[in-house]
Amino acid sequence: MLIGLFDGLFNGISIGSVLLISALGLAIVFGLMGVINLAHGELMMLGAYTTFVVQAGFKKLGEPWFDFYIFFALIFAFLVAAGVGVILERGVIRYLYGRPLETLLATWGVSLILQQFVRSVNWVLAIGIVIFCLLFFGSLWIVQRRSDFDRIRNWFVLVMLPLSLGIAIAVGNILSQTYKLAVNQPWFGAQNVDVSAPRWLRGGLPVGGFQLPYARLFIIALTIICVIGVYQFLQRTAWGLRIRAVTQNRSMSSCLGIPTQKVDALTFAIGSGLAGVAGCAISYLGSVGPNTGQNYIVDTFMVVVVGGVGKLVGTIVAALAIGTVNYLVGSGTLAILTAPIPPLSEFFTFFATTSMAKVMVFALIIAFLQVRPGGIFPQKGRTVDA
Amino acid sequence: MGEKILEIEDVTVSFDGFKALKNLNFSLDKGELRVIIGPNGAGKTTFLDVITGKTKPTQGRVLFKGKNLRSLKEHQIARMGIGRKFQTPRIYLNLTPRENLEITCNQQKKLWSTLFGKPKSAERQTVSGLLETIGLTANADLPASKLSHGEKQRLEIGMLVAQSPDLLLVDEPVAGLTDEETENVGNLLLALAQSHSIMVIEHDMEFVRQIARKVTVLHQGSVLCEGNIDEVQNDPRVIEVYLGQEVEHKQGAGSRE
Amino acid sequence: ANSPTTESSPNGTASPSAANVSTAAASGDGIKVGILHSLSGTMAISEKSVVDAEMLAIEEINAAGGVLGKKILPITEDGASNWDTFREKANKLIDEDNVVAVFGCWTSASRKNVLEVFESKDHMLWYPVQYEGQECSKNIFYTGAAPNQQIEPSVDWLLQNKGKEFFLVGSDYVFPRTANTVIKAQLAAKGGKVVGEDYLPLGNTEVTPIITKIRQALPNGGIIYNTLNGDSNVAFFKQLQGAGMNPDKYPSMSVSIAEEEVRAIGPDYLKGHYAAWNYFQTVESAANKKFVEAFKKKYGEDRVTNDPMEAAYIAVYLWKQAVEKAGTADDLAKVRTAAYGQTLDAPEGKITLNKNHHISKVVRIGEVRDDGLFEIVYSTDKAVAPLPWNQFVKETKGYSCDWSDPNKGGKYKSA
Amino acid sequence: MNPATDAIASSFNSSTAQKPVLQVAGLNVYYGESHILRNVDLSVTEGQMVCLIGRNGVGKTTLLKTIMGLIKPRSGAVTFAGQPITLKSPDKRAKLGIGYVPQGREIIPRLTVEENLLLGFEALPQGRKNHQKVPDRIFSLFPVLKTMRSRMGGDLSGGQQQQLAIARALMGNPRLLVLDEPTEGIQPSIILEIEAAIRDIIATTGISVLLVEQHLHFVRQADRYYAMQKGGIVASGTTSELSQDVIQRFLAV
Amino acid sequence: MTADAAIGRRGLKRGKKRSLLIEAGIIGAIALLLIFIIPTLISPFRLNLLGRFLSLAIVALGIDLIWGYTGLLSLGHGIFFGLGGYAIGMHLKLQVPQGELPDFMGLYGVTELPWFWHPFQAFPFASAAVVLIPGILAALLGYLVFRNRIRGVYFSILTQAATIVFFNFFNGQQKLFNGTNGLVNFKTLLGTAVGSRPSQFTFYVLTVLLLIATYALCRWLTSGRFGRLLVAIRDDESRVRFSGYDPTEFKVLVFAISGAIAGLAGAMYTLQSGSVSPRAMDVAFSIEMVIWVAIGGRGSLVGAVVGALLVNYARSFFSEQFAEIWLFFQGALFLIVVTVLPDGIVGWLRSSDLLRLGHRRQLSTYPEIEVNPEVQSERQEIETRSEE
Ligand SMILES: Nc1ncnc2c1ncn2[C@@H]1O[C@H](COP(=O)(O)OP(=O)(O)OP(=O)(O)O)[C@@H](O)[C@H]1O
Ligand SMILES: Nc1ncnc2c1ncn2[C@@H]1O[C@H](COP(=O)(O)OP(=O)(O)OP(=O)(O)O)[C@@H](O)[C@H]1O
Ligand SMILES: NC(N)=O
Ligand SMILES: [Mg+2]
Ligand SMILES: [Mg+2]
Repeated sequence: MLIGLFDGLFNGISIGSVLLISALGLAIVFGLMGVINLAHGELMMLGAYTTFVVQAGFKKLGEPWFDFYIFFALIFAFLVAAGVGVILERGVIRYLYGRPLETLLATWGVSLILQQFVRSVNWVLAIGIVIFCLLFFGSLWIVQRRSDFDRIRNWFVLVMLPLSLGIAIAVGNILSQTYKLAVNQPWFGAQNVDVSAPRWLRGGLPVGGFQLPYARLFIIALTIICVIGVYQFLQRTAWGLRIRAVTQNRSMSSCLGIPTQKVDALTFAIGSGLAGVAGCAISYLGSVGPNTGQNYIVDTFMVVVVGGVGKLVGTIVAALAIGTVNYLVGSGTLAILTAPIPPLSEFFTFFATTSMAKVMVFALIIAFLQVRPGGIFPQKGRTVDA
Repeated sequence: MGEKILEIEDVTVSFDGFKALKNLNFSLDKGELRVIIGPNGAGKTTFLDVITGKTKPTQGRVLFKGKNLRSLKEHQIARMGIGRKFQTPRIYLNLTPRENLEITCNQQKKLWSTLFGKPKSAERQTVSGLLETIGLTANADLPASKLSHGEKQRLEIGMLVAQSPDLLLVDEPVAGLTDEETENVGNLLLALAQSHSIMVIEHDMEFVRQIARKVTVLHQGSVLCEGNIDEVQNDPRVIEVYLGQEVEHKQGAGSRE
Repeated sequence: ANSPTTESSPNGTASPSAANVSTAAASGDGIKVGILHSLSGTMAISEKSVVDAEMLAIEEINAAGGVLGKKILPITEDGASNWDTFREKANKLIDEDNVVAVFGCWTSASRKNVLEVFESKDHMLWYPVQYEGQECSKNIFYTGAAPNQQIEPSVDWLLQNKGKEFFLVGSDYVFPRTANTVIKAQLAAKGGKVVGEDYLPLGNTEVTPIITKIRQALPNGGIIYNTLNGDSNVAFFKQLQGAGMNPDKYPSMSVSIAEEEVRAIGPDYLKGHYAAWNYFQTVESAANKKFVEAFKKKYGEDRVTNDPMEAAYIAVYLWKQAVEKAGTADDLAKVRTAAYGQTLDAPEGKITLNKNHHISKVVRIGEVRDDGLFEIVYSTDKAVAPLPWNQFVKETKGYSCDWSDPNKGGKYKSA
Repeated sequence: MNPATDAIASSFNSSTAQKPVLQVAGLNVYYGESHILRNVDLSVTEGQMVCLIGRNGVGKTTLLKTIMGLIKPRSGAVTFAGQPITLKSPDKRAKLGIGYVPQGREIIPRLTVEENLLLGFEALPQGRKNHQKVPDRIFSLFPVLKTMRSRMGGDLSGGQQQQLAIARALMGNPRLLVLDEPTEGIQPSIILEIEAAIRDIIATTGISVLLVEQHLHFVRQADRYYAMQKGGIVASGTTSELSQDVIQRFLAV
Repeated sequence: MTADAAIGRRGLKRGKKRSLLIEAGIIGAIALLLIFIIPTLISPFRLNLLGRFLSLAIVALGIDLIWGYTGLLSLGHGIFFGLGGYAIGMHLKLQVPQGELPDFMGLYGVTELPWFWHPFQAFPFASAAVVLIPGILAALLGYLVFRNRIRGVYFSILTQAATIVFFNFFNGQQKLFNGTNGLVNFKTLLGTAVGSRPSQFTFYVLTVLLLIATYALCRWLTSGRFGRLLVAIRDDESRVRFSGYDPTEFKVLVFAISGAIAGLAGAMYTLQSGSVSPRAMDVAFSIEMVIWVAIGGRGSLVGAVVGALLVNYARSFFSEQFAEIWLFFQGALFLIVVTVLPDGIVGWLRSSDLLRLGHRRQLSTYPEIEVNPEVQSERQEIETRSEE
């Protein structure tokens, strides 16, 4: 019984910490900036792919090095995801501030593109994209300085977009004709790629009758570190205050002398970078493939909503709570516990599969929101319903 | 004294321990025009929040036409005949001023009557008349988001008038209006006062002098004093906490440096 | 324009497409066939390589002179992992493009959806993946395994070699659910025991609850019978190892994990687990050697081949033989009749296409090796004849299928 | 009127040959296709208080927003302290020393009063250094902010928010203070204090003020006035030359 | 002045009536074109495709109603669409000889028809269920959410989660709904073969008519006082309360209507595609629906229809031409529309000078200041005064 309880708790925390580490970046990007980033999952996926690449590199270096590749992978995953995040913010999101529902649609487009990107990226595509960006954004950068830019913007896009696209495609075609397989072969392809943990992360710590997987323990530790880091950053540095100010009132913040563009880019970079770290972490639990990110996105949003938006503590509590409930229901533990009361036990048995547990958790969340519409830690005060 | 339209009995509102209203007692006669003044943060807006159901009192009762409002939702209170203009203008930005007025003018606020009812021609006339009164005829069919601050203020006053509730709660109606407009609004309120009960909150003392009959001064969540405008203006406590004196204050400000 | 038969890469941006086909067809020197698989969505992971194999076969045939002297012109459509899209595209291939055969589908769900299209239009689909059986359509040729050629023998083998207690894990869709129904009936008949079963939605990777259930149901070890498809497998095996449940105590038998999947999961996590198929890349035969070499030459040294790819590859060859025997590609009834009894020296060994539209195949069980390929630990002596209707399940016991005889058809009571 | 301030004002007036802090020339501003500001010229000299008057909706706020950089003009130039700033973003302008109190307060609602005030430091050239405190002079000018320092900005009453907005602008020690109806919703006694404080600040630090105001009382404190009508400046001059009668004309219909 | 205004308004009203007539005329013409001309021009396959896209246009109208006009972004319309499809699908699956079960049930050992399948045997019940079940579910879900004043993004995320939940449920209930496969292989409806040319043509015509009916319904809902109120709720929901309206009622009603519309669309789609599966409740599908509306032009009913048709044709085209990379196109399309054409295609056409649809709203502006006599005289007066 005691073991069972401990087991339940550990597994609940395990699931919860995966939810939490993937929700952390979202708590910043969505909770603070108000951007519904549906590409968050794809940023995680990029983190996971980065881990794969780093791992492949270290495999070549051989044994002692391979054991430590994970730390480099974490750093690179952060950087790659943060970099893509900045591009995303500069290229798309910044036109959409204050229109959260539109960010949702745009980032959905981005997530489709990223998914297809990892499937089909090869040298031709990579070079094509670089050429396109140089042409299009280069000219945009030049034209942007004109004072009548706002008026000619649509026309500019109408002309430059097909033009740069055409040139990029032409170059790509020439390349693929000349070099064939060497440039045409996809880097990753549509298949999943394999990320193996260093030896010390495999297996687990035996406790009583069962075993605490090292990968889970590692993720729990990583989550704790990230949470503390994020908390310190937001509460203790001037940047935290700036971020909160900018996201609540962009134009006034800029009138106060806050460089809003820098703040936006930085915030988004950190949120995305955390997604990258989460991606690295989950690559030790699940698959790394084009669809990897999709599996996490809805769950992480639920965590943020249930926790109360903009509240880090809420996100933490919600992640752990949802994780535990999910585990207790899905593993049938509740059904066993309620065995003395047959109807109740039958009820829980019906929900004791992974997919039906989701149904149950959703029902519970809706019920919970009837009592606390604002989440576990709701926002209070005059402005809430103003 | 006539019939009471509004009675506030011993109302306290506290936000995390801070008491914005403290054992407030207040009553308003039917057909009365009352001006409420008081320092910033005295609790005037909170007072309106309590009446309109936006905030529930921590303690005490609010009676409107003798009925306790505690268990009613905002829209139910509004349907009983309480209308409100907010301190900072709140209008529907994606509707035109005309549509803004039409919506509030509609007296059938139930779901089905809104769906199937047709606007009466009398209502349309009221709206046209009001647009002229508030000086927005020229802008009547522009989206309201394009109005300037002062125009929005006037539109919201118009919406309140269109709603024609039994009790009008008007929070700082002339902030940001020109003197001329201020006077117009004053006249409008005076005209309305013949058939409605009105509570006005304002800091513009000239305007207060124009319309005031009886003035209530709120301070720190309770009534400091009540009386006609002259009594109130000369009350030393009101001068101390609210009106101030030019010379005295200048010294005060100077000495604080 | 990129003729589909030239060296243009199927991965590049310039994919073979319908663009130039109509002109070719008009000039009468080509035979149009449809390729209908998911190139996007969850199933792209698996189906993409099946397309590769089909294109390889077509290319080889064309290089060798084509069919009836004409080139095969493949028209590729994306089913997008969406059953509805599969239907739409099947309709399009048949009605708009006038193809004479379609090679396509992976999941049983997509097959069930297009089945009606092919039947109502009396057309022809070649389906290359092992499946759950309980179906025998006049308009489909099944080149993958029927349950008695994969699932049933693997269960028998487990009962003999590994134990009696089974935990069934599967993805939440028709193939695993039906397969498990079949397995339960078989175990009941042969003295095995199912101690638990659970399903994950396709794509789900949170497997902790399932692992707990397995440990609770099988505290002292036992067999995990795995019908998970796609991504979930990765999570499942990684976390199985994390939980300390090793193949010596918890051997698993998978029917949807082949060489490609092993690479994606990582051989480190799978070593010692089992899979049942009819073909492994490690099968030793001249035909297989040729197939593997050709495939690697076209798609890269690091690629591997697997059972569904092989089944797709031979599907094209079987169709070609049938067309040549019938002397026409357009008269589908003739092609169908001509197909019965076709044999082929396939990479998996000698195979025969039966009158029940399924193939007689050798059954093999493999154990994952260090290099990610399979060590074949068991194989039947000869090809096993396919039985689409399951003989353990009460409802279908005693039924057979024979399309060569108008009186028998898809489901008849055989003695 | 106070003779002392008059003296100060006129002493500044007499030296108006000084360089202008802010200069706006030929400004044309559109919202979409509607032409709001037409060829607006305006300048504010160092140490001066300039008042912009006009009826509702003539474009006063629009002008101030353009000066702050919140709206891009279609043509025309804005120069601050001799530097062209037409193409600069608002935060750069704030760093150069323009402090802005917008119409409608624009408090950051979910930050505490203290945090809102600390944001005022962002305008300082080196930005906010860590652990910088709100100076006492702010709290002595607006004592209510001190008692409310840990409350959310959005929870304050309207007048308190207005005071907070002014205090926040003062935190950055601006060279030019741009005020859009700063006394709206503030109780009379505090209006008097704010007036006094602004005059005091001008006198002691020599900053300039550009003010939009409906309160005639406040308007008369200014050195110069600009009168706007339908998006254009129709009159300007020193306030001393402006009779009560003329002011009325521009504020009345 | 008042007289002038009254005349002006009456003129406006007459203008409105005329433009309403013109609109009806155009729609009638399009309907005739769709029903009588198009079928002779394109192949049955393409006609079937068009019919399905037209049913998707019906959902798009429903989404525009709640998103464009009421500001509720639902990412769960796939649920309602799917339920509508299942309702008619269940009826179709029950077209088996007396005493037999739908084919798939036998496979999973179901021996008795589950209780809730029974009423679907009656065609009137099934066709009512097509709109009622989704409508009632939407009303219930909406009530639970709106009652608590949950809105905006939170509403969207909850609906998205609901989509996953329904997907899981239908996907997992192999015995009740044939799980992932969904309901396929329909035989007859009211005695005629579902897949036959005449039936399919009937469904197509029915779809066109229902699309028009839905358009009219949405038009009516959004143009009157009710429509104004929806916009008001979008702008400032709590302000609406203080005017005496209860926004919850209104939101629940439009959400329910919109859900019912989606159910109707799902049924028509199912009849023409010949299957319904949990894929209809896929998260991606619901997001796509919203994107059709965004691309066509949110807040414009024509835009919703145009968007649905355009995107689906584009997808069909791209996936045929560039099977492997059409996802890129799709993603890029969304990005471009949201960032460059925030008001969608119709919004863009309307605001640009390319198209002057009907009476374009002229933005009022002041007369040139130099020619405004009022200003001139005032300026002169001041000048003379200060000269004095
Ligand atoms: N939700 C809240 N949480 C905390 N304090 C609040 C809240 N709402 C109001 N207060 C406080 O209650 C007091 C009264 O506010 P109220 O808005 O009623 O003042 P007021 O009299 O309208 O002032 P003003 O004249 O400035 O508009 C203020 O000190 C304000 O800070
Ligand atoms: N976002 C906008 N889009 C279009 N027009 C606008 C917009 N904002 C303001 N306007 C118009 O510009 C004109 C000037 O507005 P502005 O706010 O500058 O006036 P103001 O002089 O500050 O008035 P007030 O005294 O009422 O604050 C008004 O006619 C208004 O209708
Ligand atoms: N047939 C399968 N694997 O779905
Ligand atoms: Mg107030
Ligand atoms: Mg203004």
